[in-house]
Amino acid sequence: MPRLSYQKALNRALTDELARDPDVFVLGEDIRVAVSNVTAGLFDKFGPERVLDTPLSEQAFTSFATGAALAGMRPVIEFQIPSLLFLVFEQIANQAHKFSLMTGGQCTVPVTYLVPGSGSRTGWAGQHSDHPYSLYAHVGVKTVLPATPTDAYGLLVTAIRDDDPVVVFAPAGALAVREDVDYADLQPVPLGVGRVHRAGTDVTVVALGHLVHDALAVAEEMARDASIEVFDPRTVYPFDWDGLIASVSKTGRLVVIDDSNRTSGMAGEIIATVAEQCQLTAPPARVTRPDGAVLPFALDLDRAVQPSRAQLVTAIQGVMKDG
Amino acid sequence: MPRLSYQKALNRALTDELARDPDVFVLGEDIRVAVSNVTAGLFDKFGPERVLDTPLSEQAFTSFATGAALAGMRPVIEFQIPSLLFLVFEQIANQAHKFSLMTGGQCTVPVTYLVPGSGSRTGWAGQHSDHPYSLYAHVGVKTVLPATPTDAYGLLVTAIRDDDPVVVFAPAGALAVREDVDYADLQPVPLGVGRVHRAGTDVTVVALGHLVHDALAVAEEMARDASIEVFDPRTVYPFDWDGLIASVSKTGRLVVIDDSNRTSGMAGEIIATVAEQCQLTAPPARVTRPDGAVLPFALDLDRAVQPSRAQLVTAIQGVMKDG
Amino acid sequence: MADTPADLYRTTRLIRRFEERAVELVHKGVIVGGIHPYIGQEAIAAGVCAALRPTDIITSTHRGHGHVLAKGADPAKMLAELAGRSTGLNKGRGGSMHAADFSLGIFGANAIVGANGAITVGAAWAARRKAGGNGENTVGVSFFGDGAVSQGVLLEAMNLAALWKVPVLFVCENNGYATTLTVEDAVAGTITGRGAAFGMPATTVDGMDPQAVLDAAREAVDRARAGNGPSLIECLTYRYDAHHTWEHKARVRYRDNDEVAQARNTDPVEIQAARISPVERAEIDARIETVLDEAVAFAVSSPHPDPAGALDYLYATGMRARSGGGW
Amino acid sequence: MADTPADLYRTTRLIRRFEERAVELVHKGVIVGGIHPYIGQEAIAAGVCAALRPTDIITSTHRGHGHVLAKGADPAKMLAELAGRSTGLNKGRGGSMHAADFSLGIFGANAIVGANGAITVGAAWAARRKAGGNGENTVGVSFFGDGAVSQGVLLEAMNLAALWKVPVLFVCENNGYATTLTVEDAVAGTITGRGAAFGMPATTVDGMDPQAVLDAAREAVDRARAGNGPSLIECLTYRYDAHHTWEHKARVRYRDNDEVAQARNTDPVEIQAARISPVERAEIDARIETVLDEAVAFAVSSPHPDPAGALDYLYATGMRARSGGGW
Ligand SMILES: Cc1ncc(C[n+]2csc(CCOP(=O)(O)OP(=O)(O)O)c2C)c(N)n1
Ligand SMILES: Cc1ncc(C[n+]2csc(CCOP(=O)(O)OP(=O)(O)O)c2C)c(N)n1
Ligand SMILES: [Mg+2]
Ligand SMILES: [Mg+2]
Repeated sequence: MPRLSYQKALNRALTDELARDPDVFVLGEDIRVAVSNVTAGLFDKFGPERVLDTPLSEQAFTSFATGAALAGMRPVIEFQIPSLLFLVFEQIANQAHKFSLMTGGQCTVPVTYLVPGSGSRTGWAGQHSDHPYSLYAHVGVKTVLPATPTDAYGLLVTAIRDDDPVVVFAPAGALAVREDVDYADLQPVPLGVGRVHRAGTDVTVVALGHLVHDALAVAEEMARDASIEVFDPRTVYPFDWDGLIASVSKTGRLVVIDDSNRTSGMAGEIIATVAEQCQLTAPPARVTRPDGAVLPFALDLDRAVQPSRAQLVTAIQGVMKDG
Repeated sequence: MPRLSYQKALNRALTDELARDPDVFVLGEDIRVAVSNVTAGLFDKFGPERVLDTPLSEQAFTSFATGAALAGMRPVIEFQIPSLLFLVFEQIANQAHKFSLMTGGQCTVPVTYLVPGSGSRTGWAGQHSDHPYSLYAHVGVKTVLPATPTDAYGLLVTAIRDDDPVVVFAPAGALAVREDVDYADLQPVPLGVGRVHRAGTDVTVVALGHLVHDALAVAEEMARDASIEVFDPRTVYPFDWDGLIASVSKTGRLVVIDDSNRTSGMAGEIIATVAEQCQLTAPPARVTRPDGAVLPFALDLDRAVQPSRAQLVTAIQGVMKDG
Repeated sequence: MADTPADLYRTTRLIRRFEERAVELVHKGVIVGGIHPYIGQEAIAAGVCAALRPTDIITSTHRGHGHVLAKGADPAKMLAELAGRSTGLNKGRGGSMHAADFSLGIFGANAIVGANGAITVGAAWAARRKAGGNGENTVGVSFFGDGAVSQGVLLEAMNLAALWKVPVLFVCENNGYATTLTVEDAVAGTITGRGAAFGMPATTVDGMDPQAVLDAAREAVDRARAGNGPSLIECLTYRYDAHHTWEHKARVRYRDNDEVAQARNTDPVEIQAARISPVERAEIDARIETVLDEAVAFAVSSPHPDPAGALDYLYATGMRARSGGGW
Repeated sequence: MADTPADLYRTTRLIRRFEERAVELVHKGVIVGGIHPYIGQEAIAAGVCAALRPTDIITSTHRGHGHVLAKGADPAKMLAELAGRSTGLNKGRGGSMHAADFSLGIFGANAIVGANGAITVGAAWAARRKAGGNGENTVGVSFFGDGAVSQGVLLEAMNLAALWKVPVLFVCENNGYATTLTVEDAVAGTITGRGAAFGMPATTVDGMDPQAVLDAAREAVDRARAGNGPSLIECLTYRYDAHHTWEHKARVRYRDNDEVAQARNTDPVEIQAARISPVERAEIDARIETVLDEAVAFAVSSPHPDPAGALDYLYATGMRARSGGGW
């Protein structure tokens, strides 16, 4: 079976959707020469009308995509760095997201915002290491965070076909992941359906994005001490609350690992919703970035600010101890 | 004793700080004629050098303030509508907030961002009714949400004197509040220190911003059925966790009412932190805006999307029933 | 396109009277939240839209009633929208600042200054693609005020449009003020210079004269349709009434009454009226009153939307959001 | 200001050699995350900063080493910063894209294209106020690339500066590419036209000639100091090396080798070298090698910051954030 890399999965999803639907087009910075690799080959295959290199006008080309979507197309925007999702917050949260309701359902805005390499990349420092998926979940823009190549393929395809704006974060920490897959098995993955990567009975570990792989490693490591279920929501908004509640109802314990800042991040939301709906046998715990995190440049400091396996182990031991 | 209105309190805080510190200056749209009333009289008193009317360039004048702060001044920016805090998200979250750490502490960015009339105002519809304080708390920008005139005065003064960027949301729903105060008693209020507006023993209701007044009304209404403690954090970041834990440890029950969207809003954070640290006698509950809320124009619809007293009553009854 | 002198007069007059009626309804409390009256600037919407086809696309601003009506929106549904009724253009969900009718190429008013420019560029670009690169040769028009030329995203949009030769008109309604800020205190250089910076033709016209606006718009529209890219038209105009109806209660001092009185002497409605016969004018006026009487009756008698549907249309896919209620 | 031919040569050469050393340290893995080499563009930083006083303020970009060095930063502390050491300018917290030395008026490189313009305008405006309206007559300089002129916030900043007559130089380093995008595919109209749109003087100079840049900068600086407001200077230049050192591994094809070879024939270092004696050149070169040898030695022998202090300086007030650990 061929090895599918995460990046190749994104590339394949774009290729398939461009081929399938003439209304799909891709725009972004340096995508013709494919600096990020994700758009490799698209320009040669689909030409200048469907693969657009843009000037450094993120706000304008994000709303350009909104306008194109209102006129019936399905733009996919590649953003070169995650903090650009701060820069275009107005254009997505206040414009693209609001058109449907404000017009009484007269229009749709099927735009996909793709961020290949979200979160910390080695040594890119304070303004290039953000992971703002919780922000988009909070404002209610559909937000996707695939952990594996097959999910990256399936969720990007679904995002492009969805009639609402969808942000797809492809974590830098997952881009190197490879998977043995039969290309014929690649399928769209619905939004809002989580995935249990590993079944367990003692504690549910909810892991987001690239941290799913850390959670699986830790679960393996700790297998003798605890039976750990690793739950990957795959999309942070909409969120698979039923899937999560089912897992926690079984295990009675909850730990969340999330690459967001602590205050009002997804981990907090997950704990809050569970606290509202389930009786846990031990207080829940979360491993996140610190409050207000800014990633320092020096590598040791950068790493110290990100959620770690060691912290996850400690958190799991903590919830296992109780109750 | 004179009646102090919320707006007058903000006006007085600006006047006092402009008079006290020559490095303080105010900029924003239509502030010279004081369209929002908050800056009334400042132009006549302090002149064109310290009260600047800006063109409609929110991003540039927000970073202009950052630059002025880096050069030693203390700018206060008035924003005319809450969604402008989306538009300048990059300038605050990715620039002003990050300078201190990224430069290894070489500089400070003492800018105050004042939003008089945050949240829904009557009939301003989808793009003018946002309440994005949870977003700023999430990225770790100090965020203030005063409920009363005296707190509005005290927290704005503190924000201006603080060496970090601080966002001050003055909820539209609180602007009409008046209070009997002796002006001599007006004092700075520290960030991160909550306030118990009403003591109680059965349930802690955490209310944010203008909703404090709804919570107090409901507490009064329900006084016969339950002894309700109303806790107002006053600043959502930093948050007075000790004060909250103390209250919840006493009551054992928690309800939060918050004008943010549900997913990853402050209410979720409050419930999550309490769930991690306290054993509650009943599952907590929250009253918020719905997920992804966009406020529809028609008044009944607008109101239906905002947290209501009726919902709060139901939530309180719910947590009282349990445990 | 309806572009005879009588057509121009009809549109100009319709907008004027619509706005006067709307202001009344604000004062009566029928329209909640107030409006930004377009009174005085009617010539621009009338002149520009007279140069357009039904398939062309426009986007508008917080002061958008004139554009929406000039592009053909039903005054009754428009008024119902302002009154927040379920029969409104947006089913009561948008209100004054978001009125839209996609069936007429009205891609919506927008409450964020300068935000509509890039949306228009994308829509016009896409309409071409959808039509297979030629077809209808759709043109897009972005209306905005003098305040908007200081918004970065609008300037970015002008560059994109010029760079990609997108068929768009950037129509700047320079009424001398952004709320209370004068153009002089807002704009360094010139407004047309911003168009020139991006290599697009930029002209200034008398925005009080419907015919003058039409002539300028037609030239720019022809240019765009022919595939020669965008243009900027600065229309010099004046806002007779308040920035927003809240001014009617809370008077703010930023321009003196003489200035306003002076400006009112140049009235687009009268300028265009002089180009048709008194008889024709009388007929048109009468017809408009009937239309507006019916529109008001329709609006006030229309039902308010059901709060149970407050979140309808939040997601185009019909996805339902979690409610905010605790239990 | 040090602005003799020898001074210009020294700065140009220092930047060139610093960058060559830095690239080596990237390949050696001493500098993690790579850099955006300034090689080929040295004349601009050298020329502009030679027109400045120590109290003047500059802000820079992702390609910022040249500006920071030209304004007087210690090469050793700079290199230590690139290597993420606690002895670095930013104590290892900033790295290549955020190097700053506020004691020298270096308000920092910035990793967001176009973001530094408005910051510079505010800083220069405030420096004037702080000095009581005259005093030092501080001038601010914002360096940015051709890609940045498509960023709305930078255009907004130009308007503010011109409107308020803020003493600022907008220095555009037009090296023909924004990463892989050519200026032709990015900029409609002209770069200088953007300055003209806001009514500020805008000139284009040979950005490969330190003296030509200095002359243009001096004129603009004098103008700004005299209270006559901002100017835009477009410097035509070329980037010899990769956009970023990742290109050294992952070659991307967007310009052919001939073009690069051709451009390398015009070398700012050689242009300026021709203006001093061979003897003087030899002395300067030797001195620079010593300085850089010491800088490298200092950097590599400096300690790595303690992870326990990862969140130091997060808040200027010393407020501690909640940690991310679960327990
Ligand atoms: C980006 C943004 N900034 C501020 C506002 C608040 N606001 C609404 S209208 C307006 C003035 C707009 O002036 P102009 O563009 O000249 O249009 P006019 O009102 O004169 O028609 C302002 C400041 C807004 N809606 N959007
Ligand atoms: C706003 C923004 N968009 C995109 C990027 C990613 N990026 C970093 S440098 C660069 C190219 C900048 O080109 P230019 O301004 O010409 O400077 P040069 O690299 O040529 O020196 C891009 C696209 C960024 N850092 N910031
Ligand atoms: Mg105006
Ligand atoms: Mg360049």
